[in-house]
Amino acid sequence: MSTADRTVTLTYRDAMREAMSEAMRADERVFLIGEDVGRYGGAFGVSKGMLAEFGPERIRDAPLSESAFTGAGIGAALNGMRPIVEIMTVNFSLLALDQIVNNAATIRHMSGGQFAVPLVIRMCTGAGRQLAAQHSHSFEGWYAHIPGIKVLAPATIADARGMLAPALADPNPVLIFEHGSLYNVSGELPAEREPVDIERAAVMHAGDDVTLVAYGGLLGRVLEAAERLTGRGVSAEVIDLRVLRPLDEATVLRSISRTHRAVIVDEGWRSGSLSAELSARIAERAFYELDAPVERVCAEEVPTSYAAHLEQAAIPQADDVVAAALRTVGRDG
Amino acid sequence: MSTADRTVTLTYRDAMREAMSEAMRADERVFLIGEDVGRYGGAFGVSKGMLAEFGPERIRDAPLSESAFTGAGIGAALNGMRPIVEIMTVNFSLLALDQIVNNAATIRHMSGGQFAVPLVIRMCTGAGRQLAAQHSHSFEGWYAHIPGIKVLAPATIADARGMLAPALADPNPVLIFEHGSLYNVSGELPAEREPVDIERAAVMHAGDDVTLVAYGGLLGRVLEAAERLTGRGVSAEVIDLRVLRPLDEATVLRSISRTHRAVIVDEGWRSGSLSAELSARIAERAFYELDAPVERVCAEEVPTSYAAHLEQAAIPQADDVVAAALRTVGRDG
Amino acid sequence: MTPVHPPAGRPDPASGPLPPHAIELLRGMLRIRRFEERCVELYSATRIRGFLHLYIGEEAVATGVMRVLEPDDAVVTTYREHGHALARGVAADALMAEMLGRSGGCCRGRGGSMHVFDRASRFYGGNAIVAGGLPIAAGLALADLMLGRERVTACFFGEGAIAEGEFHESLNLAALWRLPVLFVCENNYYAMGSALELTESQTKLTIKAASYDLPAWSVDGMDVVAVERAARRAALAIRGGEGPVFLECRTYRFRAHSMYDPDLYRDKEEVREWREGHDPIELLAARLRAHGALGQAAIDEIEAAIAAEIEHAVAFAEASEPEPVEDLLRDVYAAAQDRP
Amino acid sequence: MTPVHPPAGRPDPASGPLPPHAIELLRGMLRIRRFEERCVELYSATRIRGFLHLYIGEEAVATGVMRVLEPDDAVVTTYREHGHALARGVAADALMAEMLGRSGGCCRGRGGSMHVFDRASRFYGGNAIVAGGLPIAAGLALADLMLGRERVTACFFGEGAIAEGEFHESLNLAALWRLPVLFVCENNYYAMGSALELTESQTKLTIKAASYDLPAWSVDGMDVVAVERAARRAALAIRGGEGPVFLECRTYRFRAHSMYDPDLYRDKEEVREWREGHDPIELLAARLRAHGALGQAAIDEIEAAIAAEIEHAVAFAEASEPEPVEDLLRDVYAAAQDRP
Ligand SMILES: Cc1ncc(C[n+]2csc(CCOP(=O)(O)OP(=O)(O)O)c2C)c(N)n1
Ligand SMILES: Cc1ncc(C[n+]2csc(CCOP(=O)(O)OP(=O)(O)O)c2C)c(N)n1
Ligand SMILES: [Mg+2]
Ligand SMILES: [Mg+2]
Repeated sequence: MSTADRTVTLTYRDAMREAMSEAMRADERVFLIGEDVGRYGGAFGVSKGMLAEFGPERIRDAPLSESAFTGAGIGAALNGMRPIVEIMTVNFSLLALDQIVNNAATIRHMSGGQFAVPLVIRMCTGAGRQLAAQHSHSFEGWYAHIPGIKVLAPATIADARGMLAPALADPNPVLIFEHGSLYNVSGELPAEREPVDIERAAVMHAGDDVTLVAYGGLLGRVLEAAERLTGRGVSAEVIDLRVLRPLDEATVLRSISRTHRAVIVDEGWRSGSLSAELSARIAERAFYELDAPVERVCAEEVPTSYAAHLEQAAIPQADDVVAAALRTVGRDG
Repeated sequence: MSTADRTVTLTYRDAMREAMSEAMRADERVFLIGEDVGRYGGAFGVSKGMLAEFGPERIRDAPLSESAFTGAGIGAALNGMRPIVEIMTVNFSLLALDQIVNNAATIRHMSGGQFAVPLVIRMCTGAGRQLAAQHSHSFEGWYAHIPGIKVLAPATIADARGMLAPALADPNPVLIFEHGSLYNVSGELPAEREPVDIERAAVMHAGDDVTLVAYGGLLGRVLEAAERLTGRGVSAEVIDLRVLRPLDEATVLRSISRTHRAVIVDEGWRSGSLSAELSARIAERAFYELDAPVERVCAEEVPTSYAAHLEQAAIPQADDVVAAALRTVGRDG
Repeated sequence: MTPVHPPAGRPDPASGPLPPHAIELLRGMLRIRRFEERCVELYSATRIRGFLHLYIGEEAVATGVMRVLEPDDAVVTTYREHGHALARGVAADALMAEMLGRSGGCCRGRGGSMHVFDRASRFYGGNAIVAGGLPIAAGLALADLMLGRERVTACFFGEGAIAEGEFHESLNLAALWRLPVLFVCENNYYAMGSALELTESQTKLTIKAASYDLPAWSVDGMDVVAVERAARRAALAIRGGEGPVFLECRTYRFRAHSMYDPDLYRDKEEVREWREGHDPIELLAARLRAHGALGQAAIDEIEAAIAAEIEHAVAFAEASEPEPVEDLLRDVYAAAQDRP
Repeated sequence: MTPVHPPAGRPDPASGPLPPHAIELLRGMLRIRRFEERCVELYSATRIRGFLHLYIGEEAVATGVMRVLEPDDAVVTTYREHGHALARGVAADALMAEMLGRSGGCCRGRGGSMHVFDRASRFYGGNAIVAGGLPIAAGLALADLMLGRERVTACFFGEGAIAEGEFHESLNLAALWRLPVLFVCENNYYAMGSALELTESQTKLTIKAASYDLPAWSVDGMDVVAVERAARRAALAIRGGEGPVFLECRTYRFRAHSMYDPDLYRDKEEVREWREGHDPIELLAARLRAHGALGQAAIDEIEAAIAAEIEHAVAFAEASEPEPVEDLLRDVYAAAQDRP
């Protein structure tokens, strides 16, 4: 068996860790900074063991100062380093938002192109683990609104392993959103690392009747919905957006030009979530292609409850996706 | 002439000040807190003279600590007061976002309905005055994404005068966005104060061929566009959204059910702006009513330049609205 | 490598006088300890989920401070707040039902372990954003000041919060406007896995706090009597219009940060030393015994009463219905008639 | 009502020795003054728009500090940065063209008065969010530290920034990691209309700064020689690996906060006293004269050279084309080949 055929089994968490370690081995300028990335090993264990290999200078535990250490990442990026900033979760990133929006995203432009900010910011996002209102946000759609930054949402182990390298190679600030429900997911990958792009959405399941669009933590549920739809005679195409900014609308539109129907699935609160932008773009670019209104399956507009049944009732389920898809093809659940 | 017929001429700035002063006279619990609201008279002169009438306890100059004084407003609201927090501009509100999103918006729900946060937060928003990238944001669409808060955008002098009282009477956190270009606009109002609602959008100009939707700082340009469209034989209906959360989609849909065409105008960057949500809703609720794709006229996706010609090229102009409306009726500019 | 944190103070069982209510302090601390030990069981049994942060080891702080508060005073705290809630008077039943996410919970299951609110005891959360409660506390106190009420707002937070900008902004605001806030810093030397020395350039917290020109004291947070004494002095000053006081309570958490934490960043010896030599409950019990004020019968009675209360709470919680899913969207907005 | 701020120090024309380059310091300050006076005219003529924040009165700070920086050092500053830019070596032509929003501007007209950047002189803005530059400065210095370079990052900000959380977080980070940052606080006693006493509970800024366990010094910011001396000492310590230094420069802005500001919150007498008795340019000129080192001819020569440079800058700016509108979207993202 050649190397190219060998596979490894690893978790999303491991994949991310491998990607970081690899990057740090390959480039002295790369370092990781964030709360508890070192001695603790990362709030979600992503950087476990990296302190031992790379030392406290490059696996840099930061105080509880989201704004300062994110800004420090921007400054270090301006000055020759390739920082990976880990903000423990998107919830705390609000405290660093000014640095991201007003500095990371603008310095290139404000300086008339003199400076670049080659920075990666990773954060955990999403609900589903009974962490209640302040710890369950999905604000990646907000970030996708900001010119000057790029936004990635690895939904697969392959992307967890593969997206970091191109993100670090990009001369712009790139945000990577890791859904908290994915870290323990494991799967097989080629042992040989394959390059992935950070430009295009991916068709994860081919189909003809309806296009289901998802990203990040909900991709799994949507693939499950597609299977169930197959059982009901509906052939669903599933697209993993992968890149939330700039959006790869071409891939989505290409699919819809065949299926003529679309369901967009988003864990953000419905009003003003990324699903709205996608829906609007579809309406603008594929209006005459559509045979049914675009459906959106999003979170209910309520702060996330601790109680499991309320939390699950608030976020999209495979059932909801199936029902929406059936509506687009003119059938009731 | 009866009182009811008398009118007064005043600026948007004066109208806002009158509303605040009136509220403070009527209710001891109301106070204003923010940077430079007192001795300076407000960065945009809105509270000029109020310190003399109400004293430094109630016109409370705060240090440059957006997070703390916004949070203090939340705490004071929880404890019997009716604070008006002035965040100088939406740009600086990013520093207070955690307090708004994770406390003001959630405490009602997280506490199982035990507490309420009767708070008003006012801020200046928008571009157009050559203030460059960090001082020209339009993030009201972001705020409109958050369950638990209400979001208002007074575009007229009547609303500048009338919206504050119902906002203060509301037991929820209400955000009021004042577009910086409006403060100097003046107009005539009945001397007798009339109550305004904070629930509904308003039809500002009747028409049959296309519905133009706008809010805040761009309403004027859109009304101008409607006039010009009239000149070109297109009858445009103009809707002032007024309330950005919860959205009054009924008023918009009612209009579209007659016009069958819509143009949404938004000063936010196109991707992920409020215009996307409106477009998505129209597609969902009025899909079979539409005779043309919904058009969006938004800001270009670029940090705002200082140079006037670049800034104006980036934000929606009456010309752009006219062109979009003509496209919806199948005519070229 | 790992920094080692000396235990607070040097306990001496025979030292100093004990207040007449010392046994109540013991009862209060034990009640928190046993409640949380039960929570651990319920977590292992997957009855409680999400994040669970235990206060075990730190009971003296909440117990000592709450003792000096009046019913009208307010409390703001963090995600590690079961101890504060119990000490403040939130019913064990309602608290346990909240931990289980039931309709009988003090927040109807919306908040869970990290977001305990209770109107009756003026308990304003349960804030899970580090330092997020401090501005709220300043605001509660500002309202009291403006309304001429002689109330105190007690605001609890960990030493980790000191690195956040909100700490800084809030202390300045409180000191500048002489707001009646008692800032209680529970210095347990770690913020998750981050030792104080590795996150603060100045580890003497009273020096940092005093730079805002307010009284800043440090107390052995394992000595409930000392905590109560310091808190009483602080509350007195605050009620007298002196403005805010910062009180550092040096303490230690005996358990991991949360149930997810493998606790690999602390020296085992350090943990052992604190647990064995500085348990606030053991320390007080020993002093009571040394004063001849505590026998086995008394201990047994206390333990039995607590056990009964906790079992009642668990039974109450288990029997409580989940909230109906149809009510998912309630309490997002207050209705006009709910106007407070 | 209005607090009155005593001028910094007690100027004595004959006092202390003057460095041999004192005349260069004078020239540097005058150049800033004249440049900005011209900006005021251009603003009145509506050639410059947006916010314009003048440094007039504070010239000694930038002039003194920049003098001690090496070409490899970095500068981070605020929206009130024309003085810093000129003193650091940003060309007057490019700066003036930026003020007019032209393609010949150092930022091609994208930044304007508040966002001056210049790669050649490692000038990293021009940040218009109060305290927003401090974390960036910490990061620039962190990179230097990690890359083993002996560089200093000078970070300028007003005393108003001290109330922001980012000040606190950044000072802690810098002190904790011994980052080579020179924090220069330009204390002009007002943040827009807010006097220092009304916004800080502790108005002795060195006490606040020292609480992060770093050296914190205060200097008369109207005495350019003193500023330079203090900055040199600080830079030396920083290059030696001592970590950050905080330098308060007590100064005053002679003009309103911005062109929009009617300046009604300051005592007229206070303003007059500072302007007439403590103008950094007048003070240095007087000392030079007292030392017999400055005659009218020298002054005339300096003024003429400056006037010529500024008129050249204005002509350059006016002749510079606006950026083509087709280029509106350039430089939102760097392209792969721009990778720094
Ligand atoms: C703003 C923010 N950043 C990070 C976290 C994640 N987090 C939760 S608790 C904690 C440690 C806090 O330590 P400390 O303040 O000392 O309190 P302790 O847990 O020791 O009681 C961290 C980092 C958070 N909740 N909020
Ligand atoms: C975060 C933030 N809040 C408010 C403002 C508006 N603002 C601009 S300058 C200024 C005063 C700053 O004062 P100081 O830091 O003392 O600097 P100075 O202007 O006196 O040089 C304010 C409030 C801002 N730009 N950023
Ligand atoms: Mg701690
Ligand atoms: Mg100042």
